[in-house]
Amino acid sequence: MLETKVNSSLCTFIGSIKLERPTILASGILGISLDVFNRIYHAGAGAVVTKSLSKEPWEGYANPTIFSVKGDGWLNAVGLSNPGAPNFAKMIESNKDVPIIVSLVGSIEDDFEFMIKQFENTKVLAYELNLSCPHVAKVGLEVGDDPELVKKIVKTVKSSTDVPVIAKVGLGTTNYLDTVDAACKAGIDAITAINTLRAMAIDVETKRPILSNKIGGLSGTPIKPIAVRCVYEISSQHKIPIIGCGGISSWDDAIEFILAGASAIQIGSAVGDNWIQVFDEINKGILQYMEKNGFSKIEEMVGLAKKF
Amino acid sequence: MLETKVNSSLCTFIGSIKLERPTILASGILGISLDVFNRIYHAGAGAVVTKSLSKEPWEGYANPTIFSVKGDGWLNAVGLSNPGAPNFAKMIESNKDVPIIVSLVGSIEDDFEFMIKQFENTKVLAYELNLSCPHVAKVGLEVGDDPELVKKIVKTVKSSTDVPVIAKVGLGTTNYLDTVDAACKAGIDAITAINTLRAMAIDVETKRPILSNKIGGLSGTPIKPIAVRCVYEISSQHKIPIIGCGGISSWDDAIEFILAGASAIQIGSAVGDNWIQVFDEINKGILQYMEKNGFSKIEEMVGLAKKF
Amino acid sequence: MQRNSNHPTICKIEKVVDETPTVRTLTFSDDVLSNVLPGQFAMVWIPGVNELPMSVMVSEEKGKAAFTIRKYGEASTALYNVKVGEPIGIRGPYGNSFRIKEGKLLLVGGGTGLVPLMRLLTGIKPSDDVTLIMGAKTQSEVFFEDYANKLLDHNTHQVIVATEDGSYGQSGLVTDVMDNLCQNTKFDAVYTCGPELMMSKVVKIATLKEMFVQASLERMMKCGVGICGSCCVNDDLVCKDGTIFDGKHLLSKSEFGHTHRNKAGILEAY
Amino acid sequence: MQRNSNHPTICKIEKVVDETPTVRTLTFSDDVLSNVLPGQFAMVWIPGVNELPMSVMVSEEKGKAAFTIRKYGEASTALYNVKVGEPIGIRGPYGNSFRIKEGKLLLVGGGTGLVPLMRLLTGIKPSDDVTLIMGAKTQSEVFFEDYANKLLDHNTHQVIVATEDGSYGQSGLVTDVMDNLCQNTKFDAVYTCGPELMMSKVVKIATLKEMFVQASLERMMKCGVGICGSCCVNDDLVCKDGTIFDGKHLLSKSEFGHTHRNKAGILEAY
Ligand SMILES: Cc1cc2nc3c(=O)[nH]c(=O)nc-3n(C[C@H](O)[C@H](O)[C@H](O)COP(=O)(O)OP(=O)(O)OC[C@H]3O[C@@H](n4cnc5c(N)ncnc54)[C@H](O)[C@@H]3O)c2cc1C
Ligand SMILES: Cc1cc2nc3c(=O)[nH]c(=O)nc-3n(C[C@H](O)[C@H](O)[C@H](O)COP(=O)(O)OP(=O)(O)OC[C@H]3O[C@@H](n4cnc5c(N)ncnc54)[C@H](O)[C@@H]3O)c2cc1C
Ligand SMILES: Cc1cc2nc3c(=O)[nH]c(=O)nc-3n(C[C@H](O)[C@H](O)[C@H](O)COP(=O)(O)O)c2cc1C
Ligand SMILES: Cc1cc2nc3c(=O)[nH]c(=O)nc-3n(C[C@H](O)[C@H](O)[C@H](O)COP(=O)(O)O)c2cc1C
Ligand code: FES
Ligand code: FES
Repeated sequence: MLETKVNSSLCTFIGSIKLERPTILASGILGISLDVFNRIYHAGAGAVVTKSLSKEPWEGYANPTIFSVKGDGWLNAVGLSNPGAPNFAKMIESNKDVPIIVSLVGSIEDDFEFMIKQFENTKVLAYELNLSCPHVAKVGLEVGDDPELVKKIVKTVKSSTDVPVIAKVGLGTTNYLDTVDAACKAGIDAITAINTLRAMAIDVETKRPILSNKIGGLSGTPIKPIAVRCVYEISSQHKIPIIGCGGISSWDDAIEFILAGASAIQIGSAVGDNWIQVFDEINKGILQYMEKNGFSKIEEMVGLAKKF
Repeated sequence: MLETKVNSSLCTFIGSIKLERPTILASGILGISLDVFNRIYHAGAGAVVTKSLSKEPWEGYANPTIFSVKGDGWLNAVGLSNPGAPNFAKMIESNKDVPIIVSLVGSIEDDFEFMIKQFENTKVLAYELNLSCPHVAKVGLEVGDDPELVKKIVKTVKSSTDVPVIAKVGLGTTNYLDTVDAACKAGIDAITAINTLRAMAIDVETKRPILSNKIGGLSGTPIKPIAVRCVYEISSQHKIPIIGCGGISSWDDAIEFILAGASAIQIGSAVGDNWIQVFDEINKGILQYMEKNGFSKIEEMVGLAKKF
Repeated sequence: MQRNSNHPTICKIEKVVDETPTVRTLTFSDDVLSNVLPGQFAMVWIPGVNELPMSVMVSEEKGKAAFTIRKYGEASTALYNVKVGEPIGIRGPYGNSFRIKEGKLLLVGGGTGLVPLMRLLTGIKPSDDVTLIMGAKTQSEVFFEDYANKLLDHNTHQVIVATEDGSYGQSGLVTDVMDNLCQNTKFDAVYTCGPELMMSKVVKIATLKEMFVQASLERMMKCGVGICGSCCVNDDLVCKDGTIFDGKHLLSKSEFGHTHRNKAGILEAY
Repeated sequence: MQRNSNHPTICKIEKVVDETPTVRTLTFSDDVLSNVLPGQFAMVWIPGVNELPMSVMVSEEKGKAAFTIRKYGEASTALYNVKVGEPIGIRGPYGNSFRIKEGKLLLVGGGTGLVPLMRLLTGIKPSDDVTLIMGAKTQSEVFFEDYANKLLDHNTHQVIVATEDGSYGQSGLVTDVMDNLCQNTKFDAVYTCGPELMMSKVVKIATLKEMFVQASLERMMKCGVGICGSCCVNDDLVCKDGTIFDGKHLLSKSEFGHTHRNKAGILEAY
């Protein structure tokens, strides 16, 4: 067993959600199979987030759906392909060990209510509402950009389940802080920030947009400074627990988010660059940093940069 | 003389503004001295944009104001330090050769009107209204985020001068396309997209935000796919000429923006990485690409990616 | 333009060769892909259509590589139809490669599954004794027979063709041929690529006879780099952990030879 | 954490030495800065206060470097007051370096302008005949005299101190001393760093006598890498084209010795 897996210093709380380790697999990354979740959990992740699930199965967009861009970034428009919440719930029914956060995507309250029902008999650590996917019509960011709708959805979801509910926000065409505010007022338990940023790449030889959907989401190293800013802004304005996400690929990236105000962090694109040992590497780096700097708990570091 | 300086294939039009070459020095980069403008023009830039000027001189923020981040990005919060429009106008009075675009920053119509008066006797190619600096209160993005105010400012400016006026937009807390729309309706001549993106970096050893202003703007390679997307979106919705800006460091980056819909491009951070020969290198690369692909004019390439 | 192995690089098709009425080989110049390890694949972008995983085929010319495509659905048919001078985008190479053993080697391939086996043949020792069993539905769909014989010119070797309808070579499935062969012969290593049900059988036969065996798997792929998860077989990601797996490992996976995932990620039976 | 030369790297101060009542040397471990070229500088972050350009001072210990700071305004005073064990951030090194000639060398420095000259002394040949003129307001502000003599131990050399109030060494300005010296002696090269009016005079004297001369300029700096423009002298960017320039070049610049820019970028007379 990895040394970091049994080290209680790495334990963290996202509100009432307790994690053994602060590193979480982000939604959409390797997130469609229970066997893979098990593997990633045993590789060091404190929890895994599923691919965002919809009511019905979705095929997603044609390829190319993912490729990398200059500056260690990734561009994707997978189109939220997923087996649908009912199929998925069945698949993870047998889960015993893995702390699974179920990501959900929908257009109206009822969608979310329906999906949560599917998981009634399943061990779910938390739900994450995807209010931020930037490249699929009528869901994700188009919902997140409407704080009133967000309020309705969060209220409905909160009254449908006792499991903690996280809202995942991103940067859209309104002020994302209004979305955070709406979610908080409606009783959300935590915020994940941020999702990918709307972006595009054109191939100069063929003169075409490369993604089949033309526009997609930018992730990885390029978005880190923007994500850190968002975590800092949210934590400066709200008392809500935050999960930081965006461009984290090494322990110091993770610490940067924690100092900005995150209680845990999610790792996405870095899995494509560094493979799944990235969880253990980051956990080890965080531990070493804590020892060197005299911290015994993650929460002692959360938001320290706000002092200045 | 550089071969690219006399090649008419590189000539481009931003509406009525004619440039010998499509590569422009972005605002805030080396932009405070006429002698430097001369040097950059002779190094290959088709035009130079001045540092954004305010009514009064501004000292800007304390250092650190600029440094680089992972993924070939730069973070800055210079705080719009500038000598003020009156001083600056005097300094460039003697300009004969250099196509200078004067960047202006202010809070209300009157600010802009006042500043434009200062340049009445100066050779100015165009004005660029900075509606997008993301880290100074009451100007820049805080103006750009208010489409009604933008409309007023553009109307006033357009009635104060016959020189073409460009609006520089960025991503803020409202839909930047509304800002573009407002500017277009008020008679703007062209749009520059985009400015830096609000971002932050925290030093994990000292646990502090590094920029003295804490929050600054991200530029360079990381923001390119986002900037390309904006140019593509604007050119898909408006007939307005566009200047692309954001993360351009090589000829293929420049072509990507042109295919997305830009008639010219601005180069900022790449000057810090590749120094001022970057203009000539990009011009040469564009020329070679045009020859290889059978284009004889820049305008033949503008927006070609929209076909697909 | 600096090459980024995870971003499409444009190549122009330089030669098109019809192997059978449904299979074509497209050749292009690319230093990186000309040097891949046997078994590696690329993600191939057909601009405006789709992007597909394709095993990298050997080209006899230096600095060149190829793809051998069976026209099937929309995407593969579009790739099949790319003309000389037209562009495709490639990224990669991705995946691991065959562990090449020495001695008596058995290769069992079906259809375009022969592609990685051809490159494997370029990596063996002259002292190896090689048997290649290649399968096709019918005579007109047999390809690479001459090419395999040519690659094996300096080896003790036999190339056995099996057609399902018996119109050429031996009649029946490659696995029948293999079963027979293995009654008397113990191979030092078995390599297989082709339809998963075929590979599953090859792996079982070889394992029963205690022979080292490796199979190259195909799954729905989007990223090719271990991000999207679409290619998983139980807890393995075919693009990253494979595409080549040891037989023993595969037999421990409940999904191998039984199910694969569709575009929505739903498990479907073979 | 991978080092990025344009991003602050944190170092802890390991030693503080008072050179004069207003000048201190802070030593720290850093492999990169310990190996800079003579004349190069770093941007030094005093967390919570400011970031300043500082010439990199020699340290006698391997793997170490130093800054020698005169306390002046808020930022330099804060740096001056950094204690042992406290962190500073450094990025760089930036700037070009002195073109080191051979033969009879003259170095003329004032105040902290001596810093790059000290590193220059570590790069000369034992056969060089070196004269160093160092200036200070008064006796108590003289520093690096012993250190310079030590560095020049194996050379034919003289270290001449000039104090403005005549309290130590020769009385007057370094430029007076230089003027006298140059009546009889032709140097193969002259190097100068210090207040710009002093350097302007040194450059003029040397040029008049047709001696090769280089000066290291100081300007308001923000980026250090040729982005912000704040350090310009006519069309030169001191951080990128300099800080070291040939005398001839400098004499062609109307701003050298006359004006510099303030924080708003407005030209001010010296
Ligand atoms: C590692 C690898 C190497 C391959 N090498 C070759 C080769 O050398 N020559 C060759 O002809 N084919 C090869 N294939 C198969 C090829 O990628 C396509 O699956 C096949 O051509 C059919 O695609 P289609 O889109 O035309 O058919 P469709 O009608 O769209 O799909 C038919 C079936 O093909 C599969 N498929 C479709 N898209 C993909 C995808 N993106 N990734 C994986 N499977 C998909 C699915 O099972 C689907 O149900 C390889 C596949 C993999 C995974
Ligand atoms: C390449 C270079 C090397 C230097 N090396 C040394 C050294 O080794 N030791 C040393 O003591 N000083 C050195 N300096 C000077 C130092 O950077 C400061 O300018 C000086 O310490 C005064 O700073 P202050 O902020 O305390 O004073 P302030 O009161 O803030 O400013 C006083 C004056 O200092 C100058 N100044 C302030 N900030 C900056 C800045 N960011 N960049 C440049 N000039 C500035 C301005 O002319 C200003 O008017 C160097 C400067 C440069 C450009
Ligand atoms: C291929 C891919 C698929 C993604 N799918 C989803 C998704 O289904 N739901 C979601 O909330 N976020 C999704 N994301 C966003 C990530 O969860 C994460 O927020 C983003 O990639 C930023 O983190 P990173 O920089 O570590 O990758 C996806 C990202 C990628 C790269
Ligand atoms: C140090 C620095 C200062 C800048 N100052 C200004 C400014 O005064 N006005 C403005 O409109 N944009 C300013 N910008 C933004 C640039 O003009 C440009 O829009 C941005 O950097 C993106 O382009 P790039 O990626 O090529 O740098 C500044 C950027 C940097 C890095
Ligand atoms: S194809 Fe995406 S993980 Fe394998
Ligand atoms: S300090 Fe910024 S250009 Fe020189």
